[in-house]
Amino acid sequence: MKKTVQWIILAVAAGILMFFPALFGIYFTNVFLTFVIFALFATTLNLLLGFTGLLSFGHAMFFGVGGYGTAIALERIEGLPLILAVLIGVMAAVALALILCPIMVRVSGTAFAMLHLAFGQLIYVLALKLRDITGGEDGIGGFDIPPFSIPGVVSVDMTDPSNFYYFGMIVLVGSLAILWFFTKTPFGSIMVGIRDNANRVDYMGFKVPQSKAVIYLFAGGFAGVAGSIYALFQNLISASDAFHILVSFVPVMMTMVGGIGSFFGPVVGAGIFGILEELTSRYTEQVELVMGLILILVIMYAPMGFLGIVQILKEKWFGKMSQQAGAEEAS
Amino acid sequence: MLLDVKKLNTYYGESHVLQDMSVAVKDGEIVALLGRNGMGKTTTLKSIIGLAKPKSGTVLFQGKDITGFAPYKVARTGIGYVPEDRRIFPNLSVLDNLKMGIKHGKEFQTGGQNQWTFERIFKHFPYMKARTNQRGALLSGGEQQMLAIARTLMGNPDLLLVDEPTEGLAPVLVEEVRDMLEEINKAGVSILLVEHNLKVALSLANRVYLMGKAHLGFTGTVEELKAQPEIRVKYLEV
Amino acid sequence: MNILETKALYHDFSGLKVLFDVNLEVEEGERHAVIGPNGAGKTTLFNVITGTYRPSEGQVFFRGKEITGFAPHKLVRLGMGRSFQITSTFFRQTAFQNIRMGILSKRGIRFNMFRMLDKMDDVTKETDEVLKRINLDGERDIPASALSYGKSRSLEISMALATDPDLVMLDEPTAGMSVDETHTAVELIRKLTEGKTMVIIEHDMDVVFSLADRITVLHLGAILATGKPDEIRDNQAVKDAYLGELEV
Amino acid sequence: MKSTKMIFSAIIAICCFCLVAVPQTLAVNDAFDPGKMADMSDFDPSNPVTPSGDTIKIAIVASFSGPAAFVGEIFYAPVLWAAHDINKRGGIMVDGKRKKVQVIRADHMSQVPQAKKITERMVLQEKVDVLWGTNGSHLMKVINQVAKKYKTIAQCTAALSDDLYDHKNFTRYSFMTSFQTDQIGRAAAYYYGQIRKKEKKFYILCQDYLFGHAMANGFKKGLKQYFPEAEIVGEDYHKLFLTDFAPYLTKIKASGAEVVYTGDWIPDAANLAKQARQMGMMLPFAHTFLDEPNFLHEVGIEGTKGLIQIGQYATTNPNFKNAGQIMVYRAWNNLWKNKWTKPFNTYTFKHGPGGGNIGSYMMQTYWLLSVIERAGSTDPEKIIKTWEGDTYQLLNGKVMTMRAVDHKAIQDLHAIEYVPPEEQKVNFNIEPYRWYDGCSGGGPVSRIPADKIMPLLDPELKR
Amino acid sequence: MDPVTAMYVAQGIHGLAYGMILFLVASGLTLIFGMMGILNLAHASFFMLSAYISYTVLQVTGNFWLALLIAPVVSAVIGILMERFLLRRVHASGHIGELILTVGVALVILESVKVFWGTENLPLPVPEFLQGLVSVAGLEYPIYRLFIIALALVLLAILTVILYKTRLGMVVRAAVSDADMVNALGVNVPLVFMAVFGIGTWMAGIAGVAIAPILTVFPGLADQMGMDAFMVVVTGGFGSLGGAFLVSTIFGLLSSYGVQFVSALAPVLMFIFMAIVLVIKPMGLFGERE
Repeated sequence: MKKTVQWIILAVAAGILMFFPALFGIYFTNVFLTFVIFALFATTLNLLLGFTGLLSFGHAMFFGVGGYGTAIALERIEGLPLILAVLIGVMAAVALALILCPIMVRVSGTAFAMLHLAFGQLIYVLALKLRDITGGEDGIGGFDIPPFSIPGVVSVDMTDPSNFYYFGMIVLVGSLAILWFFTKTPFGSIMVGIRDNANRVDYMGFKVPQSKAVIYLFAGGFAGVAGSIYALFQNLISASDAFHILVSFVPVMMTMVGGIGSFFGPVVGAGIFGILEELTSRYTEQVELVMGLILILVIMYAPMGFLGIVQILKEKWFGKMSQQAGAEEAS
Repeated sequence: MLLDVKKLNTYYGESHVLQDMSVAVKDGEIVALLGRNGMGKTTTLKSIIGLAKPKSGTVLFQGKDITGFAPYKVARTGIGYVPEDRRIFPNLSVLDNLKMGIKHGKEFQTGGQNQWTFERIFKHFPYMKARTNQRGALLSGGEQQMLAIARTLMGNPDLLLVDEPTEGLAPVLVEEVRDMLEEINKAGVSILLVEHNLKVALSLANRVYLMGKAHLGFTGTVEELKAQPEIRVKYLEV
Repeated sequence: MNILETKALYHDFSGLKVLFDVNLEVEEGERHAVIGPNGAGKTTLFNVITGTYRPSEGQVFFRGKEITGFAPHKLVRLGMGRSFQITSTFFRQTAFQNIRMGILSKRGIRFNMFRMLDKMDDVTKETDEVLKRINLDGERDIPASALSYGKSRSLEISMALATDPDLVMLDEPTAGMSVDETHTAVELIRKLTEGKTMVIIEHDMDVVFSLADRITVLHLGAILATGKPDEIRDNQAVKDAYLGELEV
Repeated sequence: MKSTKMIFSAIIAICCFCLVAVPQTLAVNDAFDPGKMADMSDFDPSNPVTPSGDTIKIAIVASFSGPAAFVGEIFYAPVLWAAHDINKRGGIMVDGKRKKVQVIRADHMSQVPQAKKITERMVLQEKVDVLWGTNGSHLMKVINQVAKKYKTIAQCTAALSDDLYDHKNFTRYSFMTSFQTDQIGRAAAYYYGQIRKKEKKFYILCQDYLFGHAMANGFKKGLKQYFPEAEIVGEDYHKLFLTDFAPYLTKIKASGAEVVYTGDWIPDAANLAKQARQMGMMLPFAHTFLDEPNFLHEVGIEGTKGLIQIGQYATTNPNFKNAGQIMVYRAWNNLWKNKWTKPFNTYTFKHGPGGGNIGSYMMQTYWLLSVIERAGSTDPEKIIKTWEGDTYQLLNGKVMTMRAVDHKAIQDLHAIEYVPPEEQKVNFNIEPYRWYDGCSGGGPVSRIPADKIMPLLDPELKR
Repeated sequence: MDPVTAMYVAQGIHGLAYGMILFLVASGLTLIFGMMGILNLAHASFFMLSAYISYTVLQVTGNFWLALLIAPVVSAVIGILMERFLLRRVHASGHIGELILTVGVALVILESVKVFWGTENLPLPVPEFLQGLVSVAGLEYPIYRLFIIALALVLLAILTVILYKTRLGMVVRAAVSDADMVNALGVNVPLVFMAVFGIGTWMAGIAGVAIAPILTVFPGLADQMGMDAFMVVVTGGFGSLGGAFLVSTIFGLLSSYGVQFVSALAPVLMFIFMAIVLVIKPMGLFGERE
């Protein structure tokens, strides 16, 4: 029974996603794609924050480097296929993670957060400073978006927003699926183990720093995916929307608002942020005031985030039932 | 009854650390709380002083209900707390550490026999006088322990909660700390003592509480405990 | 041949000497207890052997191979397992998940990111078997933090054994247990360590004398005596320094 | 009676001016006609009259929140004025229907993603006809991209980067009616080298980002061309916002510079000059954005004397050349003084159509509306056809031509020297004969002819 | 003094002046973190708020001293209210929660400032009696900047006296290392927290008033200063007042001598310095290991 309902909901959701551009028009399609980009970005942060217990204030680094990687590649290399451009962006983010991880796996807690802040800011000012490569404040924009093509089979024009929607969704949702799968593998359990009790993980025979490094590479790499798609989507990437400190804070806030404890918390958080922004900006120019108030209220009254509230309500409403069910099972 | 703790339940997160814990200390008594590691002895003290928040149960001090009070309020009613591993302030001088113990406000200045002054402290802890300007971090373990006790005494407590005062100390120092506690008690301060060292505990205490996991296992005088070796085996051994 | 050997082990914490010339020898297959009063340095000895600290001086050998300062995971892979005095489980995860970590390690499944853990039926099966063996099958899906004290101690011990080590180091496995619980735990330990070498820190003399083949007494960081239980019981130095404390 | 006379004299004045001032090559297609201006006494930017029904929609894409929120308001008032005026005249005949002009605030919060989002919302949901903007070239690039993608007209009124219309970024849907960085730099150089011929030692101090560097490069290029004997004694680029200029100023002092050329905008420009005066350095600045009245008043008459501004909406002295111009100016200023409330009653909005940036934004908007009127349609293709190569005469007689090939406006610029109030009457030739009381303001004005400072044309741009 | 020497000396004083402003903001930040473990991302908002309030006070009274007195106090009161009614209530939900809360407060303050004062740049004059230059041995230097240095040093002295000579200071120092123990000794620690929060925001407020005549008051004021002060605290080590002072001075000097000698790199120098320090000492120069 329950399974069937689940399948129906899933099928309806998939249907909506499938025909989103036709159903809601280009504008909301773009809004939705933005949401999915940030959902992936926040999820990669939660891989560090929620799953491994590492708070980062510089996650924008990977997002931005992913975006710049793709943008620079497309600007400089003529005839570069789309997939390769995305891959270059991701590789750039992974490379950055590789460079940083020898330092980062040594630390945790405040030091981890602060080192990321420092490097995030350093890269931000460098992006502004190295004008010849990054285009400075203006960033890199207006590069040609190559069509998605498999030679001899198909070539899809990516400048068309609804075509790009499908491409973006496949990559982003695919990435989310990979990350979700990742958390369900044996390695995922090591990750959670490190969060709860890194010392014991060591004593169970797993290499903690190396595992952290792998998680770090994943988090960085997939943030790079989000950044790369973002750059393609906007056809522009600039220092302030790639590396600004707020870009690092946004996924943290999304994760907190959505719920730190579960895989889909950041996705929900990104959704809440998206909806709020969309709604408030139509009625007031004080969007940030509303955002600020909401952050305060969430932390004061729902510190476990939206999914935390859902969990509590669930227990409140269905608690008795499940307890009874549990009792029956036990007897 | 000076201190009367009834059916205290304390949780750390989800783990139920104290289950229906009850302890009482009469005026002038030394009561020892014994038991193995992880039994909730420290938590009992923390729940009394207010550093841990009990979920249920009551703490009565001099007949007044102080359950769930903030630590500083508990301290101001006249309870002093000497924590495990001393927790002296490493960046403060010895003198400042002592000053930290002083409670300000008129009601704490008076109080007859329990009035502790620097002179009196230095009389009891003579070598501290030579080191008043030394930073706390530079003291040895034994000195830190003495300082931690002295610091708490500066607040003129009627009751002293002392957690593992002899842990990690050389035998000579263990003796010294033991004697010190005895002396303090003679000066009119009641003591609730958590102690690993059975010898020290039994030589000091009037009465003994033995803690099993999170609950009380045995209550009685030292003589009663000595008369029941099987209990000793069960709850303590070593 | 000695499975574990320490040679002239010294350790100190910022000047405070905790271990003093410790030469411990553990034979293959024996059950070796380390006893001593609080602060004798027992846990520190464990920590130095199992790689939490690198000793200030001295060497540690495992099956003749020097392992001084090896990281814990390396030792586990060599065949050493360890439990902790203060319960150190993955407290937010279920009993099942806790044990499963050990099974994964035992099977060498470490960096696998290509298969869903829930789909690894053999791992699930083996984990459930272990849970049954340690009487935790009823608490399979309860978070470790919500287990009763006795059960969480069982879990603690079982996690060390789940990696199937040749040498198990148990730090006060029965700490804080009631008599009944202790009894069950001893049986459990006996059952689980069948055919393995075990080093155990223990305060409960009943446990020590019922489990141990040999006993080492540590006092003030140094080895006071090593020998068969009877020898230790009759050793005057041990009596004076340690057991004597009980003579109230 | 009186108004007829005024209109009459205005027409004569305009005719005369056309004959005298406009180069023969530029035949004016249309001009702002003050004679037709409606009664604006009910205009209040705080309480705009929003026309209903089928309208011509103009989105002001600008920052209405975020650190540069005030800039949005500076755009809003003059655009709304133009719209209000046209609406009271009955609107514009397009596609066979008389339509009124609706102005929509589109807040890009100075952020690229938001700019993209809001612009798309304007195009896709509000279905605006024109995207009017904006402060910041990186944001204008976003607007142009959207304009290109959804085939909507965009007007670049306040972003100054030349590369917005180079071969990479050019889109035929976007028109640049503002002046440009390179032009400004060369204009300043031309002024110092060919007109003023006094100071020779220059120090360049600009913001450390693309715009700042572009401003500096334009000036350096101009010096090479028009003032080869000039000497650049120093060149520095500072970070944006909240800069402590003292270290730079100390360097400048030691360099022996006679003029500091800066591309800074507010608040950096104001802080730069202010801190210089605080440090006792009275040397002149050559700039385009140092005209913010609050700052000018704060620094006072002495401190602001000798500033040289390259202005985009000015004319040779005297400033008020015809009655119509005066009428429009008075209409604005009376409202400003008597009717408007915060934030539109501040110094910033004082002189409105009298000159300066607010006047420029207003005139750029009139040009746009004139183009739409003459195109007779809001169809982008028809607007493009009309606008390319179009010439339009502003209220003060200045003529702008839209270069067909790259959509950049060709126009004269003016170098304005700031002088104390009592000397301002050469420029401000009507009551009260001065721009401001508490600070220096426009005095002698020099025209920098359009052909000396033609906008850069990217040779790679092939159309 | 020959002009070149004068220039170098002047650069040194510039660096010091900016460093002192940084220190005034950073000291509160580091104290609050040291004692309460709270990373107050709204700290610079109080700096900005105070600058705005001082603008209004100046408008109304025309008295600079009054502005210097009132504005920081008002900011401090708001800071205290924030501590008492917001931060204290979320203490249980951990440091990340507190952090996000302070972000929320920063946003609210920013937007409120815009509502009350608008978004225009507001100029504040240098008070008349502090205008002009002093001339010593061929070096001309603006009095107001010297005043800033003096003001900061006086505050540093007051802070030092409070910290090392008063009971409050002793309590604060003790609470930095072990707040719970201080509490258990009978000191009303929540009250002390409130006081520290107040003093911290008050100092940031003073910096806001002091810098307003040099920089224009505008809503972006908090961002830049917040980031700089934050970097100071990170580099100096969380909770270390000495570290904050040293690093503020270093940052100030780096920025002025950086402009003098390696102008192109000047804006990046601070970041590079911070990155190097943190790679070597992840907890900052004087930070203690967690």
